Amino acid sequence: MAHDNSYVDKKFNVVGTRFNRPDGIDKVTGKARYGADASAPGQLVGKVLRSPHAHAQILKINTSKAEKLQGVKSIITFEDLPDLTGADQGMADILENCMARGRALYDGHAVAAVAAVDEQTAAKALKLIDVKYKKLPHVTDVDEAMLPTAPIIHDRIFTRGVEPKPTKPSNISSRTEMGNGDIEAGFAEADIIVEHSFKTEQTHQGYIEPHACLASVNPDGTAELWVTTQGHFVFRNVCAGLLGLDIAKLKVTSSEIGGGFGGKTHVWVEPVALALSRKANRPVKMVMSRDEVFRATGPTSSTSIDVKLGAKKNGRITAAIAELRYQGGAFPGNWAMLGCMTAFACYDIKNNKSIGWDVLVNRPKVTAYRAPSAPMAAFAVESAMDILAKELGMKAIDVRLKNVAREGTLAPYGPTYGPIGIEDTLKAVKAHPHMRAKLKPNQGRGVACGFWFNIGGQTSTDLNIGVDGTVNLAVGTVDVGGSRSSLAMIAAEELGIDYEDVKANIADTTSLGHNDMTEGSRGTFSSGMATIYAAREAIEVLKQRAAQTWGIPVEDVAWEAGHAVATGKGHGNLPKLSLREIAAKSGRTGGPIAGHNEVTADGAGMGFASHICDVEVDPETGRSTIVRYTVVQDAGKAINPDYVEGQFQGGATQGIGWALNEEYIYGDDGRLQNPGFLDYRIPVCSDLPFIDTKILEIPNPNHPYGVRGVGETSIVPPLAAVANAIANATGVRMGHAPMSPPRVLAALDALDAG
Amino acid sequence: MRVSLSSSFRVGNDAEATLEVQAETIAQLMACLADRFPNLREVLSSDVAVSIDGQIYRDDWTQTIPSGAEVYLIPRIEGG
Amino acid sequence: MSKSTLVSTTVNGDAVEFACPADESLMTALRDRVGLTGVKEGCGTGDCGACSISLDGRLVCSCIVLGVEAEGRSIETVEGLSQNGVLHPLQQNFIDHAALQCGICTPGFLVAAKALLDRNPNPDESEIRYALAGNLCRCTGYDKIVRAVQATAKDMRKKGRS
Amino acid sequence: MRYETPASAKEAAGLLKKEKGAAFLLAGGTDLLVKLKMGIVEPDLVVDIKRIPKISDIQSSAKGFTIGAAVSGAELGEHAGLKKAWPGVVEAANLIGSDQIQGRATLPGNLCNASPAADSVPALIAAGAKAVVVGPLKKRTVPVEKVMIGPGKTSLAKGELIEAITLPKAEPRSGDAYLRFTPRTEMDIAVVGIAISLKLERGVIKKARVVLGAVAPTAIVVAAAARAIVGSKLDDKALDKLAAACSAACNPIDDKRGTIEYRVRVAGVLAKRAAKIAFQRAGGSL
Repeated sequence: MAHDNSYVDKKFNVVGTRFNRPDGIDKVTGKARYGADASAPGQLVGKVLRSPHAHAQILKINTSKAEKLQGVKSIITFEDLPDLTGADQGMADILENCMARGRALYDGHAVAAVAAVDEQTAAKALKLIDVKYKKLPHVTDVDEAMLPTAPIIHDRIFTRGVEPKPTKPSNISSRTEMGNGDIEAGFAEADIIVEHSFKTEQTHQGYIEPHACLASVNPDGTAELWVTTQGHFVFRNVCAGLLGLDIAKLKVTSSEIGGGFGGKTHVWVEPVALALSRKANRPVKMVMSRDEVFRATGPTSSTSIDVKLGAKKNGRITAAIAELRYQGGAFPGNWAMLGCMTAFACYDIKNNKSIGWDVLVNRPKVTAYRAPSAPMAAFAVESAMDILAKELGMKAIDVRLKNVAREGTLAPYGPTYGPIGIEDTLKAVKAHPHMRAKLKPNQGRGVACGFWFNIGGQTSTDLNIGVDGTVNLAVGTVDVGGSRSSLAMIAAEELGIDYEDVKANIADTTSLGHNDMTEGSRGTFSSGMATIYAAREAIEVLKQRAAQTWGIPVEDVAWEAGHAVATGKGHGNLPKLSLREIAAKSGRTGGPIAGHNEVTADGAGMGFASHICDVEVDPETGRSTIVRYTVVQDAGKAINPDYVEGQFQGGATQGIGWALNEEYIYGDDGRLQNPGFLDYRIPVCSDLPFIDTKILEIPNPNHPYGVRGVGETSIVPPLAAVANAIANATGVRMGHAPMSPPRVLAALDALDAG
Repeated sequence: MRVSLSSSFRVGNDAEATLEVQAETIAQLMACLADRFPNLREVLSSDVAVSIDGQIYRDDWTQTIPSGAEVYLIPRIEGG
Repeated sequence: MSKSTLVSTTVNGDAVEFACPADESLMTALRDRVGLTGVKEGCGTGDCGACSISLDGRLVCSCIVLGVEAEGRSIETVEGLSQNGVLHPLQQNFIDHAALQCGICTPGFLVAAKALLDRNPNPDESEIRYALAGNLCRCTGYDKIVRAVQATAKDMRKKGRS
Repeated sequence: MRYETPASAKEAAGLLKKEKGAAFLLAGGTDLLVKLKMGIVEPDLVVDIKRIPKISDIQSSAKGFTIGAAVSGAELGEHAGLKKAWPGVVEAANLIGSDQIQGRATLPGNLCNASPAADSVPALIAAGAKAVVVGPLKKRTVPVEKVMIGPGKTSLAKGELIEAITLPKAEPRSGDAYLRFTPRTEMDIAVVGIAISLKLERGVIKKARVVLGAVAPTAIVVAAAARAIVGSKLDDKALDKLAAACSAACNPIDDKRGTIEYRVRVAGVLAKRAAKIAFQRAGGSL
């Protein structure tokens, strides 16, 4: 059945109100089961041996001593994971990242793995594995990795996107260029030109639940995997591909997920656990330690970015150019490209250009982190906007409003924008009482904007109505932020029943069609769309059953507020039938009543936000304290405002952490110095004020309710909002994030000296 | 119909910024481009999205392209 | 296999015995041997608070307590918070105020917040924030968590007066 | 790994002395269990002292306080008398980790872990605290500053353990304070720590002790810094001299927690702030 995804303005009964989440009770009582909370009869414990070197050739792996240890049931190296990926280099990279093949490419790269009867035995066995390494030169800094003298990480990589085609391998995997207009002409027109260079350090998604799974493979090739993931269907396909299993025979169940933020879109120990289980023919449970999580999973790119803006005296920007260098770890990515696409997305700049360099270094394989690549580009561009405003003698918010992108603006990545909300967020910021609140000594206020595309993707949803009229909603997008509540609300809205009568569940991979990851802020957007369509199909069935009961044509039945109503002439005296009444008789009217939908939910609405940040800087120590923070963002339509606010607040806080103290610190030896929550400093409760939020609703024309994704955009503005606030508090422009106390104090000293 | 290529796709393919193509769906558009630019085939199979009148389509290649629509070939994005 | 020691404890009011190797953490013993998987592991080094429990009335991270240390001691975990089928006011307020998203940190926050309210029924915002600083949350920005604790303190004071 | 719960400090000392393998003492365990988890230590024997009678008590007498080796930070914070007499010591101990860590962490543990950044150590030294050390054969008392001799190293012999920490009676018109710098407000390790203890006579500083942490291999007593403020009413000139003396005494390293320049600079800044607090606690007016 074809469905129309167009937005229809209507009054809602359930959507837009606040309901408690269906998983709440399990989560507050400790009953909710996460990745590490499952067990199976005869289960073994799996552990990974990791490289202590940043870059090394693996000369020999001797497992014979470990094999002899009592209680050790299987040991694997890359030889137990033969390359079945064919021509798919992306899959080959995933395989090599899961288990080193001849070379260790970063500190923490998996080299071998053990499954044993218990934790202690597995740990002992790891120590008995003898690996002979030959250390190789390494590079961990993005700018250094681009130098012609840098050690080459992969001989097979030649820079894509440059002419003539390179003849020598390089750590630069690709060059991207994007933009509109004539950049030289634009700068020639400018009265004022500002330029600045920026650096951002590598950060980790920092989910509190480490990666964990329970794998069981049978000799006949059937297998089960219980795992904490943002997308169990994608994990199924990837694991099946890497291990040579049949997709239909690998059942993957998504556990409750203890945070992901992009970091659980990628497999790490899961293929290893399956391989260990296959070799031992016993279930294998693997739980990563925090140290492993930091050293070997997740992080986002560190970057180096140059921005140049040219403007007329009246504040109109005539030209903008950015050069963005992003490292993707030891494997190629397209992170700089995403930076290019987002850098100037908030503005209508006739002549703009972004040049991106994707670079390899000896660090863990970069994985998406909430609006991947956008925060760094926004840090650079939004800082430059404030520098420009200062030069122009204009208010920073007015320069933004003067150049803001609107419906009809050409996006820097090409197409013309439909209805978008950036101007509304800026106007809301300008009118917000926060902007007029008085600042105390050493305090400053900064504003910054952010953009993220949001995406849709493949989605499949089942809606089954029980004989008592309650409804099971089976969805395949993992609930990472409260989407079960939102989706149940949507089903209740469509069916015209109470929220309490709908129970949303995340189905396993054998119970539903394929679903893409919960990533790109797509969960509520795309499963919401599929839920609407599934509910509408169920309503068609309900109407048919009512028509049959009444003995009238189905065309004469309407669905109103949870009831079938006879509308045709001459049916006036038929009493309406409730969903419950129809469901109760379903066994005798044609069987179970259900609605299904499989959809590729494209057309996600872009998300824009503007943030206000007040910071107080201790001029003697350089420490910055966030004293007030406000998020204004366009949600399209907030299904459950509680969880929309939660996304705004959480994203802003991650951005604040990045802005102030979070960073990967590598030693000269190329080893990560701070792989723990003590020295990788994510914000703690006492570091923060309340985070105020304002939800704007500019409907997405391509969703029946107008929903846009809301999960990611809120991490984009904070780095620059904090930097701009620090600049206004102290007069120093921080070009290096995080803006940790030593960096701020050094900048203050330089200002005094200058 | 006319399709515009993001500059990343033009390097090494001697492609104009905007091309005239005979296509009514995204799938047909992709087939045309693959024929015309063999170097782009690998990219087209997995690394692109199509923007039709400002809306980004990453996956649904059955999507029809209205006549007169603004069509852009852009890099495929992913999220976190 | 390591040699195990038998440990007799009281867990959430019930007498519980478990056997664990001497070098096993109380967190692991509670999760794997007693079956209380509401005690969460986020770091294993006392830096995130997800495994918070009350040990003889003291708030501690169970990951940095040995299982064998619990001999003769009284343990309370998140599983013991609700009584007679009724949620503790903190639990109810965490749900009502949307103070949880992924929920992995929630058990630790609840145990820590209860420890705070037990000793200080009327904490100000700053006292709440510092008392919960040992519990990391990556989803919420702490905003709704602090509000849920404030609301609970208010509810419990009201109830205490009536 | 064996786990023992001796009934006396002497018995504990005997167990530690006798053990041929790696033997560790367990009180709060907040450092030991982390090292165990990270695989940094592989103990053959762990001696838990918490079952020793009175080891978890704080005793006050005319001479001062005796704090048992298993007394936790939280218990120190709840002891009104101790808090009144030595607020700097208590605030330093209470800065170690979260409330959860406070439920376990002990003063001798902080001392014997022998981290240059230990928060309670500078405050104990400034207060003139002593460690009661028990060995298999004899008992001795040593000033706290003599216990740690380098990162991860103490002067305790094999088989020796600290049974208690003693603090003298606080003199009238005296005050102490501890401040540290950390990037976060909580859950962090000192980048710089400073403890100052002083005594006033007619509003003028008569005696002072200034101790820096995290800026050298061990906590350091900075005599020049004390001299800078003795005889003053903590005027700006004295404060500047204090800051300069503290910065000059630093011998830090560059590491993931801070740079040399930063530590040197902030040591002076914190010295002024801590001095003012201690001065006011002693009844001085600024």
